[in-house]
Amino acid sequence: MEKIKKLILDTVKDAVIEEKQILTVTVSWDKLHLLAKTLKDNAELPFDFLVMLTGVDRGETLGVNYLISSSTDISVEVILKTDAADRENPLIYTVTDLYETAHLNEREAFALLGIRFINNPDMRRFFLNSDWTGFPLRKDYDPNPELNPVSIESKEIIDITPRIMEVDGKLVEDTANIFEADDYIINIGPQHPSTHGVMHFRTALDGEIIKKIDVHSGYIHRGIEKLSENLTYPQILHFTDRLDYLSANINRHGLCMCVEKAGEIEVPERAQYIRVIMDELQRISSHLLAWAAMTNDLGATTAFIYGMREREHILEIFDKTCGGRLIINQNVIGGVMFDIYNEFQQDVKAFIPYMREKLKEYDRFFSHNVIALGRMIGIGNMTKEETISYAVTGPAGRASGWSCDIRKHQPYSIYGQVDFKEVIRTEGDSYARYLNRLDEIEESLHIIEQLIDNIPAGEICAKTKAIIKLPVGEFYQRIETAKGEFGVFIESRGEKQPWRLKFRSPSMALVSIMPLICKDEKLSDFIGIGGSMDYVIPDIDR
Amino acid sequence: MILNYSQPLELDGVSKALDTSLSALPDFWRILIECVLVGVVILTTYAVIALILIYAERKITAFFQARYGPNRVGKWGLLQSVADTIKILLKEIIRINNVDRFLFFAAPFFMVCASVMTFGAIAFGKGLLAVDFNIGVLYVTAVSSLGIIGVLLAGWSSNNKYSMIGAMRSGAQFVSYELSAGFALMTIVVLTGTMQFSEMIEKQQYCWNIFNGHISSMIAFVIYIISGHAETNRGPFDLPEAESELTAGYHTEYSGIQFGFYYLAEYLNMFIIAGIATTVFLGGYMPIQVHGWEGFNQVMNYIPSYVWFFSKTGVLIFLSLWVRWSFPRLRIDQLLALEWKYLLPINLVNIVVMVILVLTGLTLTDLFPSLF
Amino acid sequence: MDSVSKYFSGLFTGIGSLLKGMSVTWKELWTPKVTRQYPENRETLVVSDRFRAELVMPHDANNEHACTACGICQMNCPNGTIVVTSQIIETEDGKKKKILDTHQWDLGMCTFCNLCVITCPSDAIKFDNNFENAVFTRSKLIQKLNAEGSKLREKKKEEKPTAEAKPVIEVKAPVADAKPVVEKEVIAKVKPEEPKAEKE
Amino acid sequence: MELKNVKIKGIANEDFNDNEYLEDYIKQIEASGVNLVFGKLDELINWGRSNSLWPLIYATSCCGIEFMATAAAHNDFSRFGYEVTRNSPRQADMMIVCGTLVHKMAPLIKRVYDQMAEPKYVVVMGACAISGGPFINSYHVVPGIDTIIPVDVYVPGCPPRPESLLYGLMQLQRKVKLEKFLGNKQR
Repeated sequence: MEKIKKLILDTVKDAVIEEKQILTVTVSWDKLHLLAKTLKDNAELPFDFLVMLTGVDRGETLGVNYLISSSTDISVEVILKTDAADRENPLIYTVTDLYETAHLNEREAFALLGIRFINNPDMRRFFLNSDWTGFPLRKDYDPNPELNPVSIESKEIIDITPRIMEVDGKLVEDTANIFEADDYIINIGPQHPSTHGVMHFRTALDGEIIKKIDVHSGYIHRGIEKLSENLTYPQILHFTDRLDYLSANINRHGLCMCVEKAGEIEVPERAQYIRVIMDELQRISSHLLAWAAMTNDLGATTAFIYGMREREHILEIFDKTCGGRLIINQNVIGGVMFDIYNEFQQDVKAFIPYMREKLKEYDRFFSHNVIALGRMIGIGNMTKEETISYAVTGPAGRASGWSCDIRKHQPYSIYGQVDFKEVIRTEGDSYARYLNRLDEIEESLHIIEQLIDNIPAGEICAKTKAIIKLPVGEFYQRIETAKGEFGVFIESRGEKQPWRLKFRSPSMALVSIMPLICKDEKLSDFIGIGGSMDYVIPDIDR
Repeated sequence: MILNYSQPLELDGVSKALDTSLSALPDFWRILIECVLVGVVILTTYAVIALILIYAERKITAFFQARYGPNRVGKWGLLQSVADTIKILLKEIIRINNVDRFLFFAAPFFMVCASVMTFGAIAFGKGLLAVDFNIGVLYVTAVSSLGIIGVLLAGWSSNNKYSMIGAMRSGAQFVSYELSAGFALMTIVVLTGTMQFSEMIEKQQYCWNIFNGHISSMIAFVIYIISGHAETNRGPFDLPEAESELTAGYHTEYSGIQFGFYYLAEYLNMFIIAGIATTVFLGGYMPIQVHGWEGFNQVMNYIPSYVWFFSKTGVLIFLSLWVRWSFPRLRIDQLLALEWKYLLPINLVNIVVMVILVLTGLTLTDLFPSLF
Repeated sequence: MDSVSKYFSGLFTGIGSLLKGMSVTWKELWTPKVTRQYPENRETLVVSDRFRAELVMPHDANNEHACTACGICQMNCPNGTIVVTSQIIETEDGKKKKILDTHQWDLGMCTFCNLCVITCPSDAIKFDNNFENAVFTRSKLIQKLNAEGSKLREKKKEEKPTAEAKPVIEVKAPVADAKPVVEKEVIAKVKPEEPKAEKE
Repeated sequence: MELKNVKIKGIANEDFNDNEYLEDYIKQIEASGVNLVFGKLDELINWGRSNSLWPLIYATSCCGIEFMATAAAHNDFSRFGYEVTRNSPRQADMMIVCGTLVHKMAPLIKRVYDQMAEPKYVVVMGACAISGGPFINSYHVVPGIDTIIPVDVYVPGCPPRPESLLYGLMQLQRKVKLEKFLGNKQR
């Protein structure tokens, strides 16, 4: 860490370094790019993984926080903070040339906070329509619905992007075309059976071959981050279930941990065990659904039904434990809401061998099917470098040989005490991602097996203060969901509501790499690759 | 040498009776009335078979997928497809702007006409054959390929990009697989030396073609089944309407009864492929007969010929459903590779092998004449 | 020659894998079906007790409920699903007392996060597992939970009622008074079901 | 047509919610007069229609997954004849809206609804679709599908469990069974 500090100070002399929970560096807006580049290019510990890019309205200024980490050791974290000089016309240099994942994140910051990024080649608003009035996440946003009425008139999609480029030291605003004039464009989505939600891919085709994909999002943008700013911490919890609803419990675990870390709340051990078991069950159910959805995308409806059938057993356990099937409201700050029911252990133990049996069946049914292999092997290749640059984590990232399991690198809860393998493959194609998921189900079963008989007695929820108020500061928490790394960022100003809450969604990275890996593949493969990436759209749009 | 004892359940008497009762009329009227009657019967059977098939598919699919399938409409859900029919008949047909209206409306009819025309040529039972061309095989091959025009027109005239892609896929698929299907049938023509369905069936009384030509026939049979399904756009070859990719493919823009036509034709084509395969390879409506076992043969003969036909066809249809609900969909290049890389070369070799078998007298009937 | 053998081995392994897949579906064809036949099984259908499908306010035989109209549930609700209206009446001994007028809950908006139930200081409301709630009119989903003519159950003397009157007036700082009770509630609620769970 | 003649296997009429609406509905329909022959024919047509409601899934978020669970083996809505899910709105009879509707999506749901062929029905599933649910206060969420398109059945829950959706679909069947195709134009 000392070396890094020295490196930072050597690069930018007036950088302000604070030793907080995470090393925080504040620099002026014109130096940020330089600092990021230096950190990324340093040979010893390259900071080449942009975990989170958060636009923040700091009151007087608008700023951006970058949480960066290293692909070689993702437990190392540094936060870069910068503020735009002018609140009326906030400008910050882009980091898209360093981190590909910044593309969509910067567009999001533009849509929600109005921060424009110099040299970003595409500065359209990401979630909102281009005619949206105001920037919702600014504190002075006017929520009057008359400014932005619901329109039922279809709007034409204009494939022209504004941008702001630096040419010879001067800033020039211009526009660029997304597609060429004679491209044959089809819209995949927003209402399409295989986009796993409401994603909109504008796809330029050459026959069956995909030439270019342009991602549109925001068809399920619900403004969760803005809503959270007016709610207390226990109330915010219920939103996390509805982000990536397939990893509902894990997301909620993440937010709870962030609040617990900030508020220094000790979680009883029993609760920890219950949380982890539920998380792993949730992971299995999510992977099962991913498997099912992928097979369905490839046209094997029967396999889809089988996957859903096995998943139903987990849902039943959830239902009995916490009274919800999909959205289970189990974690609360300080522990869990419901204790396990009497036959919980029995049910889970019955499920484990059943699931193992079914995994074998899946193997025979689909994993070696010659048609399926032809549609997965060598399709949608990602190299490790691309994976890191696009910040693709989770089973998809690990399919490209990148060891990025937070449970291994930054063990939280009781993951440090259990034995499990991080499933890594190096092929980087659809098939590797597909197999990774099945193997992770096996690993999750293994984790549950170790814990299920050892749940300690005791409280299930810590006593918390009357009102949960977090101390002033910025808090980060990363957690491994079924889709990849989920991050929570809370900026607290000592209130019972957060000043700014941001979720890092794993799916956003998964979608952002789609245009790259689908290029020159066939239209059918686009669907298959989408299935193998397993993104959940409400997670992206928030 | 057709069976010579009385079979009360056979329906061939009906057609003979019809012939005799109409013989007094002038030719023109006789033919007209016969045509109309036969037409009505065929259309009715067509619809009924489609309904049964739709129900059967939904039920069998459900059982493959660990569930029950329709069981609330009528006993065991038997009336499910009737309800669907009533609904679809009365559903609004949407007039869509910016389509080539004439072609848009004509396309479903092409589809249905093609399948009815093929359907008419199938021998359902002894005497239950509308027209017995002496070039039956050729006729079937020719007519069944008309259906593709319906698909292509639908895709082209819909003014919808998904439909267009679906139609183009369908075109490529059809052109490729028609070749294999044709060759597979030709292999059997080489074996039997006739193109007439009735004659072909009679020749299979004791030894079905699939056994007669042994290796070669079996290969031809498998190839015919595969390419037949590819032609009818059924899974795993359902690329033209690939639900997860193209929403509904070439018929995306069709609603109401127009869509119903496509829906019907899909099932009927499945039946037709199974029917032709039965006729050509599995002895058509011929019962199972063993040379010399007179008692056994007699018992088998009491089962009417159409029952034989439909049960053989049913087995093939079940096979097709089984395949459909087991496999993922192929991609267009896999599909074409399967045809051009595997099926066609195998087929070409196969037809030569068959010629050799026939010429050198290595077919089963030639080898063991006493048995057959 | 290599390519030829590859061609054939590819062909045969391919066919083999397909047959394997078909064997799985064939097996499934004969295995017992897992379908739960709702609504035919309505009599025998078991829905987990903890399943949250609708909010109810239990009334006893005297048509009495436990709601003191404190409004804590209303304030804890993240999206304003609950509206508690109350009125101040004067009791016989001259004291002013707040009683529940209507406890209105919007089923069509509820997210079933359970915050109202776990924060309720007097255990007046709970979630029920009756899931048959679909209707044709939106307004039918807005339900009044307290029965017609019901009144507050009189408490025994020693049970000091928690400070429940304040929050309604002070809408700004709602959860403050509710929280101490919350913790007890959570633990108390789940305790009864817990004992058998950890035997070792 | 009287309400007591509308039968759904498995659930008695009086066990259903919101029968008042159907009573009103019948009165409304009968105001235009009943023809005996047409009445019988209508019953047949409605029987067909109510048992063959092919859904178009407008799944935007969580509820979509519960819908899939309804379609899967454990709940299997094919028993009702609903499994022919059509992805093309032209061929569907009812739209099941599962999930939040936001500003950007509003024109699209309207368009998809317009693309459907008559008779068409809308079932909304879950709190988000009914009223905006958890996100009702958001700047980008439409407070209920019924502000955009007419809705036939509301299935509350967050998300509703599969049985709950099946119950809602049976409610819709009941409504369909009361309609008049030949007698008068309802929709």
